[in-house]
Amino acid sequence: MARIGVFICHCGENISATVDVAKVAEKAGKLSGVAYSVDYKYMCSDPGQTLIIEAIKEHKLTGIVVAACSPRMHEGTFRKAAEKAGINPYFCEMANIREHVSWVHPKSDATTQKALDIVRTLVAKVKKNAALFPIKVPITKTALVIGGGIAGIQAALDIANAGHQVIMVEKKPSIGGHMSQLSETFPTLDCSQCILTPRMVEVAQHPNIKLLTYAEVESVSGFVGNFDVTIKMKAKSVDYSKCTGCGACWQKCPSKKIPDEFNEGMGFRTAIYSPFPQAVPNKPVIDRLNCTYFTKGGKCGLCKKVCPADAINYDAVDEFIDVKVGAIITATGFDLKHADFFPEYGYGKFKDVIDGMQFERLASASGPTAGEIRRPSDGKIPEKIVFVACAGSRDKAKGIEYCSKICCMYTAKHAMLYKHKNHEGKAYVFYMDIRAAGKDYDEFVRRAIEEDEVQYIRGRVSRIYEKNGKLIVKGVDTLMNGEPVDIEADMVVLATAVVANIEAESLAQKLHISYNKHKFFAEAHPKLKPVETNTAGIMLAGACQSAKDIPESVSQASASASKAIGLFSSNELTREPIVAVVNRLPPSQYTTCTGCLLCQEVCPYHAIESEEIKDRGGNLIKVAAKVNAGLCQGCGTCVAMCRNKSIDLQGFSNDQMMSEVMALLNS
Amino acid sequence: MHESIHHHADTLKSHVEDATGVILSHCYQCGKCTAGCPLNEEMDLMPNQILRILQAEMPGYEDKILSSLSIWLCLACDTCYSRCPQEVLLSKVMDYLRQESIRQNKVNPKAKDILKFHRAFLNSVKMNGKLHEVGLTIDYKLRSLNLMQDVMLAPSMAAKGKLSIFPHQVQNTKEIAKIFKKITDSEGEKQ
Amino acid sequence: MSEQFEPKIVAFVCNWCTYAGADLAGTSRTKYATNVSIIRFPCTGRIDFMLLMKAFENGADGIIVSGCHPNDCHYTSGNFHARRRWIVFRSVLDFMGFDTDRITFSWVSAAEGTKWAGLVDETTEKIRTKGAFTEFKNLDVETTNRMIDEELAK
Amino acid sequence: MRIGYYPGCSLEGSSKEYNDSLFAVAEKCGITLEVIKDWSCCGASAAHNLNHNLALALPARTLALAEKQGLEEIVVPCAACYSRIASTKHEITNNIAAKTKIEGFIELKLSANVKILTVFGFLQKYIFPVVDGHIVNKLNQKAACYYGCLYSRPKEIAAVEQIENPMEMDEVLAKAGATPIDWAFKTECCGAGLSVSRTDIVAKLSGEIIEDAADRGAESIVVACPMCHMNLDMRRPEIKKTLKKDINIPVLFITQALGLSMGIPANKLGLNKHYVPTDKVVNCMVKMEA
Repeated sequence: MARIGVFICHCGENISATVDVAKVAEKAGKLSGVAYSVDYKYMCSDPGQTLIIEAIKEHKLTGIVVAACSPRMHEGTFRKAAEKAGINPYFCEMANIREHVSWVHPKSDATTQKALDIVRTLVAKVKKNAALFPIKVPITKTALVIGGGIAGIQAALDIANAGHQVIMVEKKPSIGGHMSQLSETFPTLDCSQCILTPRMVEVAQHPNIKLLTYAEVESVSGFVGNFDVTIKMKAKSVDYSKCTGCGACWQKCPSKKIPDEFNEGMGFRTAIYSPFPQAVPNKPVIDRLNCTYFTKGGKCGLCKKVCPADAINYDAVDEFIDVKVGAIITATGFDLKHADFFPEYGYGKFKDVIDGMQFERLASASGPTAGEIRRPSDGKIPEKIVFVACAGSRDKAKGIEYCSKICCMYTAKHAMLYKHKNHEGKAYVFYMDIRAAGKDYDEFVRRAIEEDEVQYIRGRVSRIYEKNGKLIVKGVDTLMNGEPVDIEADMVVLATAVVANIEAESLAQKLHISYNKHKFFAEAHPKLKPVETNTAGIMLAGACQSAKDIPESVSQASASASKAIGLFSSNELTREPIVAVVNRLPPSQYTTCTGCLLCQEVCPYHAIESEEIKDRGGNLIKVAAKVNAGLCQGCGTCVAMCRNKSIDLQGFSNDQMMSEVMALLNS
Repeated sequence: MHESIHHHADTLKSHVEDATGVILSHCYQCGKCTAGCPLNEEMDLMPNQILRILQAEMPGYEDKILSSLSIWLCLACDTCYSRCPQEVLLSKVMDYLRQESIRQNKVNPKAKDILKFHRAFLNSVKMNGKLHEVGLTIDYKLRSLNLMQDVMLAPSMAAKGKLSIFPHQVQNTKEIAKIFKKITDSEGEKQ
Repeated sequence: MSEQFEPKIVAFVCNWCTYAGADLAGTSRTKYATNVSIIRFPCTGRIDFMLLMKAFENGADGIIVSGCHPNDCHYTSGNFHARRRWIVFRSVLDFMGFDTDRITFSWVSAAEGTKWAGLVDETTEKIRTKGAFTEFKNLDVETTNRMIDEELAK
Repeated sequence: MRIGYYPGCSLEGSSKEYNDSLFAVAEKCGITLEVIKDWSCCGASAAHNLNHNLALALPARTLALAEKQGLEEIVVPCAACYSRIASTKHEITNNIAAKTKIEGFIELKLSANVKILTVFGFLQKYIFPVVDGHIVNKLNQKAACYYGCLYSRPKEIAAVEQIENPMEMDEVLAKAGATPIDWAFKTECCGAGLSVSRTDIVAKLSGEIIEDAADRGAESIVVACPMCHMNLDMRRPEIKKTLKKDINIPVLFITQALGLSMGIPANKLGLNKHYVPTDKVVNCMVKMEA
């Protein structure tokens, strides 16, 4: 028999001013199952809590209802008190008679009656409560970092330095990402590779980091603390245990005219290649689509002949490895919108209309022009150069409404770098707004304008066409009453939009994480959970979430690393037991579940699996649903969906909810 | 009449939006329309300025648009619209502004010839159901008093068989005139 | 006090948006009618619509179902499931001749205290105009048996 | 398959040669075009400048007549007519209120499902499959295909696939053996309807077009629009004054160019009606080897 205690709080006068608390306490005491009822000035105060604890002990209460403020405020407080008194904390419920009653209604009988109704409702509920115990889930203290750009590198190093294991998966032959392609970085103009390469080396040498390059995530299952990941190791055709990275193979490779991805197509590489001199690992792979040995059926084979370490293995195949990890950090970065996107700007048609990343390579000392800014068509140094900001960004007609965020800054940097290298040259920037809100950012843009005399023109370019070796840029100066501005430029740099990595969508589906319509991964909360995803244990770092510059990517990477480290700080994961369960009737393997698995379809967390129930002889009795308590977040959608009430939600069970409805309406 | 509470009762902006369905706040003043306009050098108000004035709804500025030459120079080539990042259908706005400019009798003096040509054109269509180029030319010359313009072309055009002195007509010219009349009547205005 | 009809209205709300929105109405001291009492669910997705029927059977005159706005669900998609079920449920009710106007389906976010207060007042007023809901109550087992008996006795 | 035909006013007057050459080409390929009975003017730029309802009603009448005649497809060789008719169809299809209103004005019922073909659309669909046997000459020269505004804009009714760099006419010229050039003014505006009222503007805009074609070595400019033709061909004296140089590239209609390659006599194609002499085009032809 239930013995419920009801504790009515005055909350100073917050409640008692409009609710007749004494009357509520008196009437509550007469409710069936209520063994004790009292009102008190401040229930949440120390004496108030002591009052509750003492009453539980003295009156041998089996459950309590505290009628006070919102449970969102003090549910934790009173559950702890209940626990202290020796009963299961989930036998404590709160009746919200402050936010939902005393503060919103005037002093009246109706107000007091409503308070009493709510108390009665919660008394009915608590009578149906069951003891619940926090769920413990073991944690594999290894993190998987997907993507080896600056965000992935930062996250991996932070986690590894905290003493946990990290597996880093990078799709390309080397880590480094976009940052390794950059010339200098804003707003300090320090050399990108100079600051990045030590970090890359650190990753490769870190005892806690296992680096898997030329590899991709194939599939992911499991849940927070317990993910099972299959990784595809693409065939490198080079045995890294033997290869010394001496470079004999790529020097001798006869296929020398393959457009070089690292230089954004402005240079060439060989078929066996390491993407750039500072690559980590600095060992080559064979690009089988362009290698004569693979395209012409075994002809060539030169690299194998010249390799002093006998490391070339043409017979290598893709391998799949399975790993167990506790947390996943997604750091897959971004792409730039490429050619064919801008017919009116001749992007992809005119050689000297390039994008921002191509300009980075031109300006980079390690680039195809050794840092001299020369135009791709004829190698001349441009005398007039036009930069077009918002090329595709903030362009609804082209399907990209958002601001790419980094372009304002890198365009100012580009114009500045150009001016530093060509003092006599003219640099123009067409812009719509200058968005330079970072630390020292606006100062940087002002420097480009004031000191380096970059000509900023506010207006969008309508069209670019080529004539007599010049690019005619038809723009406008909206700050001069819309004066048309036509510039005969030698080179045009388009700050093309930052878009999601082309493989983002397929990865998101493997990870069961959400993404927006532009395929950027979705954070769990735009403000308060900016690095988590809605799948527990999977975090986001860098531009895979939205366009970001380096400092932001690094901060977010460290933030997500700290989430992983936090998770790894205990051996078990403790979770609120508000989870769904499928009933099991005696004998224990039986259930009313018919295995329709409608619940599986509606579960937002993929927390429901199907289970084969067998008898002792191993014969299949039936298939039923089974909830993975590690994944279940307790929304209860499955419960409402279930056709025969075989699945229920702890803490908000069918029985509890039904009792609440009945009690509320039947005084 | 505008009953919607979302509209300012009586500004040119709301009239334009109601009549054309173009939402003027979509324009964020990047100026791409002006940059690509083939007539930007001839215009007294740039396309983006016209949109800005409409957006601003400042009393007194609307007349600037209605009495501008620009609205008459616009060729409706739609270069602006085809490149507009916000897909503002400016040519439709221009159509409306021209018609409003006539209604309010604010046509720019420099645009009178353009308007006369359009009127002469429609007149020819109204009379014949089809355009009669010779008739149009005579009509336009009488309206504009540009009597000598293109005089040198006429004999050669005739020689090349490009001019027909007598108009081609639809079988029932009254039918076309009736369409004109119905439309004019429905709009409650006299041309 | 005038003898105006005071309807009983039950609100089925989610914990994360509407319950918090109602809390905000409280902390903002926004006044509204006393006729609505809240039952807290983790998510609108949890709301079994048979509970609504149970509420009507037990004397509710009106019902509010409210949760997070579309796309704002704490559990990502529970509210979408609720909405889909509601659409089907409503058409079934409608087909059976049930006055579906007695159920208000709404979205109230944690920031919309004022909206919550407005929703309560509007719903109360609407249900007050409609009057007490008796049709359904008359269908309880006792009454039904009595009605059958009476019919047979004729 | 019956193919309807809407010539438009210009093709009966100042651009008669366009009409004649189109019929000559079609005839040679054994294809007949059925003129829409009692068609009327599309309203051109004047109507949409002055009266929105009129701008819809005039083309709508033509569409309704075509339907009445049982035509499912009509060829509209004039770019301006194409633009007016296609945008009317677009508006009527997407705006029921406008449709009802316009039906009232023209007193005809309208379903607006007639398919509208441009001249190059017609050539590609009906002439290309049968033309190969008829092509006897190679138009051995560089040709600049000029599309102007009305085929490429607005995007809702664009008759070309790539609005900034259309290729449909280039394909026709390649068929005729010419070398279509890549140039910058394919879709720039020629000045269109300001031809008479603001000849100065037309001279400037058309002048830029001709100059760019000439600079890139074009030996002829090929158009599919009577208005473009008039501005580029007939306005040459004014253009000469504006550019301060005399560029004598002839301007051909697309059907004339194709007609020449099919061995149709120049006069039958109306090449004698042009202001800028077209002898160079006629003379550059070489017989195809059998």
